[in-house]
Amino acid sequence: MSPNSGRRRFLKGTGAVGTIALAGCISSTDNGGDDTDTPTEETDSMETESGDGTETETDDGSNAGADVNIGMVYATGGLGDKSFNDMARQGALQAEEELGISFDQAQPEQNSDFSPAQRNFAESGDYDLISCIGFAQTDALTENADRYSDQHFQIVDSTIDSNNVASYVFREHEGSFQVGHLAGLLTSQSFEAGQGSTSSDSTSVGFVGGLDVPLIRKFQAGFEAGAQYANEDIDIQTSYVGSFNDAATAREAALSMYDSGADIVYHAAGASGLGVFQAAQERGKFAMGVDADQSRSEPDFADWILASMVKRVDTAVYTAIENEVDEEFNGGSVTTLGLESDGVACVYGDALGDAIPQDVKDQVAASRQAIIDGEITVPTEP
Amino acid sequence: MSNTAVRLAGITKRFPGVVANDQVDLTVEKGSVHALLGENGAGKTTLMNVLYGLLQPEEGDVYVKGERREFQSPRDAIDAGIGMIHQHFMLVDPMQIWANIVLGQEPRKYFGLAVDEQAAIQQVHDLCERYGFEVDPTETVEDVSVGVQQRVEILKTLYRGADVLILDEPTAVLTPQEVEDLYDVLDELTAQGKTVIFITHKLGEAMHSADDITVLRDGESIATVSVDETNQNELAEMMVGREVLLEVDVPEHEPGETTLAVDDVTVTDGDDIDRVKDVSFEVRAGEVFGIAGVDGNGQSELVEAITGLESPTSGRIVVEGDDITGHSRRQRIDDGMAYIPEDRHERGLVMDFDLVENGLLGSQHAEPYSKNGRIEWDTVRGHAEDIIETYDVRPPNADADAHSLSGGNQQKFIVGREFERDPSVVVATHPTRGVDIGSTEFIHEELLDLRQRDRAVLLISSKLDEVRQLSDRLGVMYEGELVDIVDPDETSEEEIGLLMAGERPDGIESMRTTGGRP
Amino acid sequence: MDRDDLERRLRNAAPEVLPLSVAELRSMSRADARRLATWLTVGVLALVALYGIVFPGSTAGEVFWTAIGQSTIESSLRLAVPIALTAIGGLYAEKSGVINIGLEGLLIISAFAAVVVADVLGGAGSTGFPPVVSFDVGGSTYTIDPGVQLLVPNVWLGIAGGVLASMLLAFLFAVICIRYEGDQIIAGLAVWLVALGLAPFASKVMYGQPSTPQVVRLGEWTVPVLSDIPFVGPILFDANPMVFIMLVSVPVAWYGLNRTSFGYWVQASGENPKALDTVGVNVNRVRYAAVLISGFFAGIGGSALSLGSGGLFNGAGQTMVDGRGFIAIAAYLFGNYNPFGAFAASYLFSGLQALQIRLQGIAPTEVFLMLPYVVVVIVLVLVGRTRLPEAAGEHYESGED
Amino acid sequence: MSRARDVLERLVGASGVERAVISMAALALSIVVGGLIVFVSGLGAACEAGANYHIAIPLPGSVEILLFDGRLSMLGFQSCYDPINVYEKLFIGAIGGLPWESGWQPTNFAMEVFLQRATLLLFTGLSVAVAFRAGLFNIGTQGQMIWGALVSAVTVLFVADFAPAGLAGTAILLPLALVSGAVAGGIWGAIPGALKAYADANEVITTIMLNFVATFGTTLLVSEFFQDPQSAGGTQTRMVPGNSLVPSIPFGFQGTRFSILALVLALVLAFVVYFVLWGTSFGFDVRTSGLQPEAATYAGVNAERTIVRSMTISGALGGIAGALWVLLANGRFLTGTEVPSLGFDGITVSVLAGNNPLGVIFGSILFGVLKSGGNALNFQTDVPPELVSILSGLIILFVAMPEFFRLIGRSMGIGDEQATVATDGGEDDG
Repeated sequence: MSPNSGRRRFLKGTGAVGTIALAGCISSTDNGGDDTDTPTEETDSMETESGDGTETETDDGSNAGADVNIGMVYATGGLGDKSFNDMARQGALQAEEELGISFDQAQPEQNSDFSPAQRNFAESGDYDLISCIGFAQTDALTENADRYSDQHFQIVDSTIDSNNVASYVFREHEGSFQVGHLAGLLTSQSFEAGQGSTSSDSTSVGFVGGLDVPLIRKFQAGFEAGAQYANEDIDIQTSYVGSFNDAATAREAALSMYDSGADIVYHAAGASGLGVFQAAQERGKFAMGVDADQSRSEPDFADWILASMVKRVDTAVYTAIENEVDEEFNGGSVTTLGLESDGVACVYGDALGDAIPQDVKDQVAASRQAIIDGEITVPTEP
Repeated sequence: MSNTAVRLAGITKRFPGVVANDQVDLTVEKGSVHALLGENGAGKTTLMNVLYGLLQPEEGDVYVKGERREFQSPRDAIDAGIGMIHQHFMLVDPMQIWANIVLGQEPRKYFGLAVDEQAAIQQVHDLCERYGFEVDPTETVEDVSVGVQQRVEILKTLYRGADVLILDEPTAVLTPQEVEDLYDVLDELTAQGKTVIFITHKLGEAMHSADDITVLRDGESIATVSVDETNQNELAEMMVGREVLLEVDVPEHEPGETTLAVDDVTVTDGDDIDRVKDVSFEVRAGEVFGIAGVDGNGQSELVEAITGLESPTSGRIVVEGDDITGHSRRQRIDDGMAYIPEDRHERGLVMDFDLVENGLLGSQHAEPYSKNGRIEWDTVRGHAEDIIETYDVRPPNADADAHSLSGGNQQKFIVGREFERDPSVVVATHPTRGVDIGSTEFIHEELLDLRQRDRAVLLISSKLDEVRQLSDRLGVMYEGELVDIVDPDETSEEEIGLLMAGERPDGIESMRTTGGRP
Repeated sequence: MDRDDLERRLRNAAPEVLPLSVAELRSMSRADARRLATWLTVGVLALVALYGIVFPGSTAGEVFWTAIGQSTIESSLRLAVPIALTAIGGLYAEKSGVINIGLEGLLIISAFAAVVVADVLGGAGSTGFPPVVSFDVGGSTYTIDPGVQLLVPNVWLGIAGGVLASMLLAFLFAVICIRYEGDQIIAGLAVWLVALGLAPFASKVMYGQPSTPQVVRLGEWTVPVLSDIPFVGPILFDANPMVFIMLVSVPVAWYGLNRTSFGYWVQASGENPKALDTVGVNVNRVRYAAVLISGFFAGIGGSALSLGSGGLFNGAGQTMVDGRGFIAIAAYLFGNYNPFGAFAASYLFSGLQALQIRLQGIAPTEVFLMLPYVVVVIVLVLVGRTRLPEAAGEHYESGED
Repeated sequence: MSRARDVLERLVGASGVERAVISMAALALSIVVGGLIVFVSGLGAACEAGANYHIAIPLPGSVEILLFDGRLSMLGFQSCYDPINVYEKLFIGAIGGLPWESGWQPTNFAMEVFLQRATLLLFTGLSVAVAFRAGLFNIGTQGQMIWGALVSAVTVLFVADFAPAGLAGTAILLPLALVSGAVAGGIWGAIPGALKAYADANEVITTIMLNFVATFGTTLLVSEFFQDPQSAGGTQTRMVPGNSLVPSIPFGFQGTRFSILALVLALVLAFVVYFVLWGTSFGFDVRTSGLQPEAATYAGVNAERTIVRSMTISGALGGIAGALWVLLANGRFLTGTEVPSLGFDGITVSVLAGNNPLGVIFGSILFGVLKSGGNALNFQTDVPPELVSILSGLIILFVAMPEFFRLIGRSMGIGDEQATVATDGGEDDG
């Protein structure tokens, strides 16, 4: 048997890999179901134009990328995190559907597996673009980009100064500011929706991070700034789980926050975030998701997820693939995705969005504009 | 026949390479104390393990109260009313005495779910009352003396309704007072109709405690005699199979200067008990100094203090005028001290090493076997081959692993290795234990040869005839003290026996050269 | 060769080479040392508490008041479940003379199996017992409907599945150690490694990813009336059922070990197997049972970790078990093989974690994470070999002398 | 001369042969059981059609001897996975294809992964083997490696500012890094050694606990003191300078991920360890202590010192593995959790090798193959690469039960020499 004949097929339909969907004004990128066709209700504060071309390409672009083959190298923790990695895969799936590309994927278990994963793709020479998800791949890719100077790479969440790497970073602090603002406004009033409620006598919110590292502290900084922007006296509790894979600890952290008065807890903890939702469910309080619209990727908890700080990793992946298909690979460039380009956004919960008072939505929309206009500067360190 | 408690007929038990029991017959009368007498390795314990169901014989039958029985496990033997008290106690140290006694047959309550502790304690208490044992059932086994532990073992068998009690070398670990107590216990047991089988290799004990004696030798039963109809010499002859004493030709030799001096040595163990108390003696060049005593009276600890395995709490060890008390074991080897340890399987040899490596044991840092930390394997191999040849170790194969050799050959190899060092002091503990007659004679000759060559030999043995014959002077240890030093030629076996029991008969001439401490 | 002999010899030889203070420590009996260790721990805790009461505003005060908060106690109990249950199981095995270092593997396998069984049966649904059975015989269908069915929630069947998987693996371990006289430490490591590979492997085969999706999780049990008692009520009577199970298991395990025949046999089998053999109890059978018990408790612990908490199995990295099996070993050593002690140690460790979550500002996370392990090393140093059962680690063959 | 003879004798000595036979049997059995697991899990996996089983012996060129071609089914289910194909991918993929295939280069990427892993495992395997020989079960190689990695990275970063550039810098930095790694690992190994020798603390438990302490402790140190200020995301030290990495001499693999130099160093060390154990007085002390501590004391061996020294050496070997992980594989220290579990794999390697330093060479090659083959599995088949972890678990599981193979052997009427792998000394040919 030749080594290539058994190229890894993706196991379709073998399990409950969650579908990632977006709500709000941004057109849904969910290819898994009816969401694509169902325009979700637009909320004025979040209203912007839809991402360039995602819809126009939907129908007929299928053949343009027929020869294009993508290698996806996910962050550790693998698929099924309902946020970061699943979002990245969502982008690839979207490109598969809309551009007709094909892709293979690797789920490294450890940082030391990144380099072999990247190189396996690069060595084979079968891949037009290798998409590396997550800052932890920086070292490995820096070296491999050098070694395979003809290979196109993409890195998400980090910048690599190499003319065969297209870097994509996000202004997570800006999006976090938005959800922080929302949380700050809601905790300051009596609010009830779905199966959760805020108590009017406490003005407290919480943040649960995955690893205590600079990237995640950006989320924390933005969230804190946003909450304080809404209410200067607000009490903000923070806790780091120590892992992106430990839902049990995240649950305990969130429970402790709810028990000491927090109404809303925002997480930037990857797969650990599930624990935050469970805690919200147990305590009848609210949670906020990250990366994907988690009221849809975790529909069991839609009644408690107020909003999500969507980080369009899928857009980053899709865009890079699209560029590759169009032979417009922008190696050496750094694409920064912020509020303005909807690279990050506050997306209201699927079930709860309607219940949020309009004046709150208006204020969040206003602060968004203020950030875009540079009137508000969001810190990146708490 | 109705009065027979146990009868073994034609028991044969083989182990790989050995016939441990060869057509052994044994008949034990009910209500008697029956001693099973023989040297180590004569097959006494094997025979009793057969009776207790721990071993299954290849041939022969077991009859209990006239009925033929087949024991697949101790359980069967227990059910038949047989109990065994092993040499090493089968007790669970951290558990309380009552729990040990009822283990496996606990009285239950709550539909069998729980052990009925109160009932168990009461039953044990009743047993103690009945047999006059002074035992507190709620004490923890590890906190009580060996004598009490032995009584716990006996209680264990009684609790299980044993009519026949087998005691394997019960006095080896006891103090003389405890031995006396044990005899009382045995009397009480037989008075109440129990039968006791008593395994021993000590003539005196057998004579003292038993009604009948069966002598085993080399796996065969030699004879069964009534105590009233025999004497020690006859028994000894039956045990050894020839004239009582091995004739050792001890040539005249005038000892020289003091080579090894042990000065006021005390050794304290981890439980703060003095195992050796203020022991002083000297061994001169060209002298064999023997130490006799019942096992466990501090000989091992004394030897460990001398050879550097244990440090004395106080006192000094002097070799050729140098104080070596602070010297490590390795330094003492370099100081010229050879040591035949009592347990060759644990210490004397590394069983998984071949003889080449075993020959290096203790010399691994010494020239010419090691140069600059590097082992000269050719030299080492030559050395091992020399030992094998000179000391007639069989099979003569340096590549054989130690565990493949017989006990006698293992011991000859150790003797050879230690003597080839050309030591100034030799400490030999039980050098002929578990060794065949031929090797024993050989080792004796080698010891005497060292004496002729003006080396100092310290000989510790539980074989009284051995130390008496070989020693120029003989010290006797009892409860950690050196009771006296006597001239073995001038002192009778009985007198030495009394010394070993801690008594000081009149008219013994002491040969102490120092102090004169009583 | 005998490891104990080496240790005994070392103990005897130690004073000669050691500085006085350590020599004094060494001369203490084990019981004294253990008492010292226990009182040291209690003393430190008491000091912190006292200081905290006197100075509520201080760091110690913050720690103290947080530690006795209802939320922290609830949290500590929940986090203690897998550790304490596994520790209880492990101490049974070790008491019987089989050191089960594969507890981590048992946790992994049970956590995974529980989720899979629950998922296959259908998440939040229930399965009826006895089941309705249908036969096709020559074109006509016969159905045996028991009429009355006992509906068992699938989440509990999942837990049963997890326990079963853990016991199967424990049985395999026991066979290797007892039947084939394998080295317990190596076999235990093997059990861990196999489970560490097998669970994510199977997850990838079944779900395409190392972690399973969320299937179903245990709700909380609320005992009417009792749960209304202030403070104690919500902690004990409005909690995860696994917390109940743990709180019940501790005294039951203690009773089993110290008040039943089987418990005596387990202890004897670990201390002096020959003593047990010679009174006619099959040592190896006792050991099989004890290892299976360790599998049973680790199985509940593992299921509690997955179905009892997040409702999924996470197989990334060291899996969601992440060293809890090893902490459990630490817990029963620290707890001196006493189920209550093991529970107290587990609670101490999980309490540290609960505090850590709440008081991250006080010290870096890693300090809290390290503490249990450092504590165990210190305890081992103080208590020597913490009175490992005499025969632990050795296989036993009846009839050998 | 005599030593060569000695080596030969040991390698062919009766119990040595049994040891090797058991290891081979364990390996074979693991492969069979692993294959079964693959087949059975293939029944549960979803695929369009069952895997086509193609069993053939490949020959140079595109010729092959066909043995079987078709589908297999069990109880009406077809398996999506073909164990034979999986093993083919695993073992051939590990070296990047068949050497006679066109385009195959000895310096290909798979070879690089394989040799790098084998090199690192050689160190950790030796680390475990040395302790084993002294009767100590060092489960702490992982922790010793983690400390070695951190300390060597930090030392290099600190000294690099003062070191000359280029190869001259390498000559200073590289040995320094290795030595500092060895020292750090040695100290971390000496701790449980000392606790064992002087305080009776069971080394199995203390080393496991100290692994966790090392993992969290190093992470703490990095985040508190050595954090890379440039790092966008994670906790990590700065990158060590390029000239401190192991240079690709005498000839290069494509990058810095593997160097023949490191492999040669590892092989030399294996022979050195072998020589120390069997050719020196110290080694004799160690082996005697490991087999029969009573006899060692009798022979004048200072038990405490030997324990501490053996654990120090064991730790130092683990520390070098850590240093090389930084200098060869990673370029910097991240966190304790990011150091791959080479220390645990070292146990497997050593156990499989009967704790013989020369056997460790073969063990580490096997596990290097498994690691690299795992990558190939990941990319060329649907079978999850975790299969490799299962296999190594199974190997150690079977090696742990020599009695099983002995029973089989006896039933087939071959040898019944005693040989056990145990945590109390590690026997075999001693």
